[in-house]
Amino acid sequence: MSDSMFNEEQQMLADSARRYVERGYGAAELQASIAHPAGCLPEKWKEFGELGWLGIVLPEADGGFGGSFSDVCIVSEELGRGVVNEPFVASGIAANMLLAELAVEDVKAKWLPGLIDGSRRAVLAFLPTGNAYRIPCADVRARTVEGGFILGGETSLALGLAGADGYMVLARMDDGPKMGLFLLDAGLPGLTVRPCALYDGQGAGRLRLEDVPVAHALDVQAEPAMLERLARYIDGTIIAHCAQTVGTMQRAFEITLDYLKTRQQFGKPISANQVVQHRLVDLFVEIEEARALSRAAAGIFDECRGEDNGARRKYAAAAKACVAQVAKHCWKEAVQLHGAIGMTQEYVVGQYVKRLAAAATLYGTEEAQLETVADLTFDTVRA
Amino acid sequence: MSDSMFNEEQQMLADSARRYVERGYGAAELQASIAHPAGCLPEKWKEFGELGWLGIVLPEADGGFGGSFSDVCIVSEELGRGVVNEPFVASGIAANMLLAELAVEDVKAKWLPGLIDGSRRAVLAFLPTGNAYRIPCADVRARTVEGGFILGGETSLALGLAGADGYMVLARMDDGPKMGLFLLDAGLPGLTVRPCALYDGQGAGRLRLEDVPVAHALDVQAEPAMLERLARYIDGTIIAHCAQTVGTMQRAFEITLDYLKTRQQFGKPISANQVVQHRLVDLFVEIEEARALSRAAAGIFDECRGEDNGARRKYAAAAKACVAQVAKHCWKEAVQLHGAIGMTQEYVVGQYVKRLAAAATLYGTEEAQLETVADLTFDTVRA
Amino acid sequence: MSSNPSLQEFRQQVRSFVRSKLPGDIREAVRSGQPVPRERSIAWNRLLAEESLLVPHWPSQWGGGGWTVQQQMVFDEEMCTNDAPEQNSVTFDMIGPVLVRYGNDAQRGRFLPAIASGEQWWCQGYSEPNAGSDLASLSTRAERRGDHYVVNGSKIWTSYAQYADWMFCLVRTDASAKAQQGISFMLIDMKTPGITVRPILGIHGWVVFNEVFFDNVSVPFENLVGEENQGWTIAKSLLEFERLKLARIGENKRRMARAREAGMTHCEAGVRVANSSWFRQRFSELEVRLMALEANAGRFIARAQAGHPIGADVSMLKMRGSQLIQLWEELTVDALGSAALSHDAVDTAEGLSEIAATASSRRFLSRGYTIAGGSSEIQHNILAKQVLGL
Amino acid sequence: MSSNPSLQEFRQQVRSFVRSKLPGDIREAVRSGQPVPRERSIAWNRLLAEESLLVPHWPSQWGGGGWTVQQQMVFDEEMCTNDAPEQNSVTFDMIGPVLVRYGNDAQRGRFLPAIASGEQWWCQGYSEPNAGSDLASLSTRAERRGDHYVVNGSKIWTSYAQYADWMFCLVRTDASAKAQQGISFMLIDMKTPGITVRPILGIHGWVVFNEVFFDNVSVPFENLVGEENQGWTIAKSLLEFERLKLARIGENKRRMARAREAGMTHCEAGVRVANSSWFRQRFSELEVRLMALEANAGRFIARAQAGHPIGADVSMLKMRGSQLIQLWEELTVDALGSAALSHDAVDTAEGLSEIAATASSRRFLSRGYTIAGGSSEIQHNILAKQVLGL
Repeated sequence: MSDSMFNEEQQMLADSARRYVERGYGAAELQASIAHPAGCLPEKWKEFGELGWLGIVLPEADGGFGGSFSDVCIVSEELGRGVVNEPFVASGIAANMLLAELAVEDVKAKWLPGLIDGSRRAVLAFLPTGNAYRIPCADVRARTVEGGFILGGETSLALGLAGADGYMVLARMDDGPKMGLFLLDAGLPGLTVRPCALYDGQGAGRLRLEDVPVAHALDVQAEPAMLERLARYIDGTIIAHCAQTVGTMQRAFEITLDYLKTRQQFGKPISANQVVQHRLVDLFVEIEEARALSRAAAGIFDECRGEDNGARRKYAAAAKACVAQVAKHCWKEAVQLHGAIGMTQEYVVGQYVKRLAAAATLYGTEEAQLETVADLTFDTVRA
Repeated sequence: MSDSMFNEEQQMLADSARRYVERGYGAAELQASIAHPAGCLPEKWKEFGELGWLGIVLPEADGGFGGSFSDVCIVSEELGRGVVNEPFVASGIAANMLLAELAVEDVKAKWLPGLIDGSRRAVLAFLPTGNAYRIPCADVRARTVEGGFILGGETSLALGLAGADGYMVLARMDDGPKMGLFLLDAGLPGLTVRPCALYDGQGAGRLRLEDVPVAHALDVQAEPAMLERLARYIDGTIIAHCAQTVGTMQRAFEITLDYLKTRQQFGKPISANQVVQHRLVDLFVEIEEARALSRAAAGIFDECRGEDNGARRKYAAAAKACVAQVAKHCWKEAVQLHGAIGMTQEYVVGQYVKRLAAAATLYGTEEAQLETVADLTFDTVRA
Repeated sequence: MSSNPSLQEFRQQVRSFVRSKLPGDIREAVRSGQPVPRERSIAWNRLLAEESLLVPHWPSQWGGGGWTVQQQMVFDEEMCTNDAPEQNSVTFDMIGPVLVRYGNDAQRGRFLPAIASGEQWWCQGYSEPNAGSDLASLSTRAERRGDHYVVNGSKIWTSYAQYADWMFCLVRTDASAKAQQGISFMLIDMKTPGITVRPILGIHGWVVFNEVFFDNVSVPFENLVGEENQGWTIAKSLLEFERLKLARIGENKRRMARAREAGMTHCEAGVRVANSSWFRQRFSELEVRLMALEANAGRFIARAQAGHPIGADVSMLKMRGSQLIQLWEELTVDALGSAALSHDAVDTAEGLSEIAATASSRRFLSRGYTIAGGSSEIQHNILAKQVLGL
Repeated sequence: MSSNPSLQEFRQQVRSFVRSKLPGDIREAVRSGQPVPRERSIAWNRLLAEESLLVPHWPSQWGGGGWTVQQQMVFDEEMCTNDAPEQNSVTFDMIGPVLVRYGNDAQRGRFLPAIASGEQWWCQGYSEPNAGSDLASLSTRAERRGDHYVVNGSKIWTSYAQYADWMFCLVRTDASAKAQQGISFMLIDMKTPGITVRPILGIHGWVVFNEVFFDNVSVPFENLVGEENQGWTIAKSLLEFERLKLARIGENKRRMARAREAGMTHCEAGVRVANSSWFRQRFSELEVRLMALEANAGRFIARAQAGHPIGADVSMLKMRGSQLIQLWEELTVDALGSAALSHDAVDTAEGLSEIAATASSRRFLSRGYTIAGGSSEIQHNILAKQVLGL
């Protein structure tokens, strides 16, 4: 699909991602990924690495490709189009960025090559599946001891957690009103993962920590400063999630449109009904707007690296509010316009319907995001 | 229109009200009423009295007809159907009931015959045009003096106020945390009316009181008890207003339907478009539901005379929330489906559009009413 | 139930009956929205049958209660709001009344008591892979051979066919007749050789639909209901009382209670959801819609009670009632937020109730209400044509 | 304006220009939503003309600024959000560009400078009593007689005809041709004898529409634009840049500011409306829609900027932009509540601003946006056919 908003390289990236999904990620791969305990096929993740997707947005100095955040969202949109089950958004973007931007050199040297080539996978264990702007940070605690820290507690449910090789964990420090950010190796003693699949097949999980010894913190900050620092990764995850969801709804729309043009009822295609036509137009236009806003949010993310968090957060929250609303509208229309077949597991649209329904909730419902937008609009002094 | 919810007498009442409006209240009468400084033609009001409408719901002992509140709502609905401009709801129902139920015999004897035969008119000056559940009672004060009270202050805008002969005014008492309810004769010294037309042509006004001497109070109570006592008249006004508005939207719907069946576009009636048909169905169904709920609210009003204010208030608030939503939907569809002609003053539907738009706001918007419903549902302890 | 109590007394009687007699495990499953196992449903049906409360809306001679329309509606509502399982409407509201009206004496004597005992389950074979809302194009055919028909073809979207003992279905008996003309209404024993039931897993994770294949299935002539080629007339004749039920007042109230429970028990970021203004606003919007729907259904009940014909405008009850069911389910899902993202939701730190574990499934399941039994779009067309004269 | 600044610098320049030069009375009228008197509009137009900012989107030879598409959009937006009056689009966006493209040299020389000076106002004569959205059925006719046409018939819904010096209109010049075939595009001096303008009062209390009657109105041949009977082609050719403008980004932002002001300054029962959750929720919903609309318009602007054809999908901008205008006006009315029930609202105890006095009128006026210039229903049809291939 040619799109005048893309430059030539972006168009190539989009085309190659679409080709990959169309050729390499069909119903069989999707079912295998859903059946996998982690909701992620390691061989697919390696392919993502080989295609360069896991390092797009990382600096070349770190072994990345120095691309923009908008670039990585292009891949995200195409993976969404194919309802790819692997946690590209939850695990392949912000976690890698965080590590590249906040870790010291030897930690980067230890982790980044594997994260970029897809042989290892890290995840933001502190990012809840609910409203991403409300990080529940009281449930993990860190105690300072000689030679490092001891962590204990349990994280809330996080997407992509099961099967990850490294977990970014946020903990309240026992020795003062501070928070620590830690990168835990999956092999550490005292770590237990409680895996859990979302209803659309995506893998998630909780991390249980019992006296887990960690030598270094990635960062220790007062709570407001820590949340300010993490805002970039939270917003980035939300924006990439929006891009992915736009891809999913675009394809759900196309499947529905094709079905209605083909399927005959009362002697004519269902799409001959004016009511159906106008509903399809409404949905089409909403998807176009949701895509435009999601891409604008990615553009804002690129523009304000580090500064002007207000604009970035407002665009992220607005994009998610918009995408949540349209995703709901889209899956409901896909079901209603298909009829009973739209509710079956065996017909292709079913997986799209489930993914869109879950996507509307993930990282915060429309209502939650609108509250964030309103806060930023009306309480500018506070923000 | 035959309706199985009516008994025979109610059907006769509805038929006669409809005949009156169709024969006696056309465009000329409407324009004259709007042009009248009070928004009310005295000769029309007298006719309402002659038809018995102003005493329907009053006890026979008081010279009324001992009818039900549902009966008076039937008349209200028919007057709404004809966009009758006279303040039947604001002035012809609850004010008369309040007087019959709360006044002492000699006050009743002085006022009721004229109120019932239509030679005089009283109004609830304390009832604001905004959210009726929030009576602003701090703006009029009463001072106890020898032989009565002295009142001062200004009321908020009240429908039907200009041109009334008696005003029910609520005042905060200077000598303690109490409120007084007073019936003021329009002739009292110190009273000034500031008339004001609503944008749909209905008459309203504010009352300015400068040292107005009043001999008696209708009632003096602690604030909660007073508001509890007045609740019946507030709810009644809201329910009758809903009935009236249902009549207005029913007729606006019929005018629109007829227009669309007749008007040709692209070689066929506009109503041949499936999209138009489904929109008309949606509106039709919503109006049917709004009518059913408004009548149910009138029925609840009749059932719980004096007790169980919770159920009555919930139905009143729910009916107004529903009617406000449907009234908005109705006028917007009337305009959009008519096209430009629907926005003109000269075409019949214009007056309906304005009345419905104002009706949605009057006595509390949908949002305000929904808050009341939610309060009653979730804070039952408080209610 | 006493023979002629006031409606209010009647309601109290039904209420105390269901509250005292409904087994606790069934009540809890229904309250929290879990599917009720077939054998537990049948156990409850047997209990109702013993008290003559399973088919109270049937004529007295076939086990009905001789109740007024209002009493029947009250009974249904109280059963729902007190968490009795939903009755299989295909069995009790469709084939039962159809046989009462169109069956011959032998058919009535054979099937009605079996249904009224609560032991026999039915499924409905109308839709086909190429005939959904548009039944006129169905192609499953029945050919006379000796003393029986031979049926070939397939049906799809057959709800709960996997549990059914019998199917009533539409088959083409005259291939030369046009559209609805050559269709017959037939009863088929699901144990007949040649029938294969293929379950279709729904996106909610439950098997509701099935595809049913007929491969030279033999059906005796005596299983034909009404005349041959008049099946269309029978299929159209959903009886009036059943159409009133489609407002689903009780089912909506049950869902309102569940949404309320979700809001009252679930917290987001330390705040009880029922205290969030978005939840209160949406809840009260839906509550107002339910009050309006109930008041509107009341008009139709009064018509039926007065013995008047119900009229085509009754379609609006199905249209609005089914949509409202969906809105409650969505509100519940949104109230639960991320807690409803997994079917394993019970196993969480927040210690959420069973409601969360199946909220998303129920929400998906509810989409069928505006598709089955004449989609909302079809209801719109009916109202446009038959009521507004468009 | 500097010749080639960055877009951000350009925006700053426009902003400081309008903020320093726009007369205070006009700014206050526009900010609070009052109509701007004709002579004040013209005064502002003259001022813009002096600075070569009245028709910046026209080709340079006719007074345009030689700006990029993006600059033109930024200019429009800044004018709007800084409370400059809306330009008469019929004059500046329609007849101007039409004459540039289809007019002959004489017509361009005669009219374009007059328009660009800000002195000449036009109105559009398309709709007729029996031809609204369906222009093909129009019946006003022009017959050749000597060296001129004689026009008879009438036009309706002619916006601001009471102020217009000229009308461009569609007339039937070949009665025998079918539908759109026999229609011509003609310029008519509103002072020609035989023209009667009847104002039509709107429910908003303002005269926007008029009916215009032609009784043997003489129009010289030289006032025909393009070929005879080719008027349809011209009428359809709203130029591409003008279609981008129909997203009405600036106008939406102005209304957002007004809704915000209403919420921030008005109190209900002692609570500032902007603190009510219902207002915050609706406001943020609309703000998100506006952000999405602006981002979406950006895609089309980029297309135009890159010199690509805009495409039929641009209809979505008109559809969504006009609807959003209405939603802001409704939110403002709801925020003001009973304070907006009367046009005399200023004279109240609450001491409300001018915004309240005309809020209901502006809300009614805004309904025209989804009717005029191709109703939302027509836009849906266009998108269905030309974009989705339905």
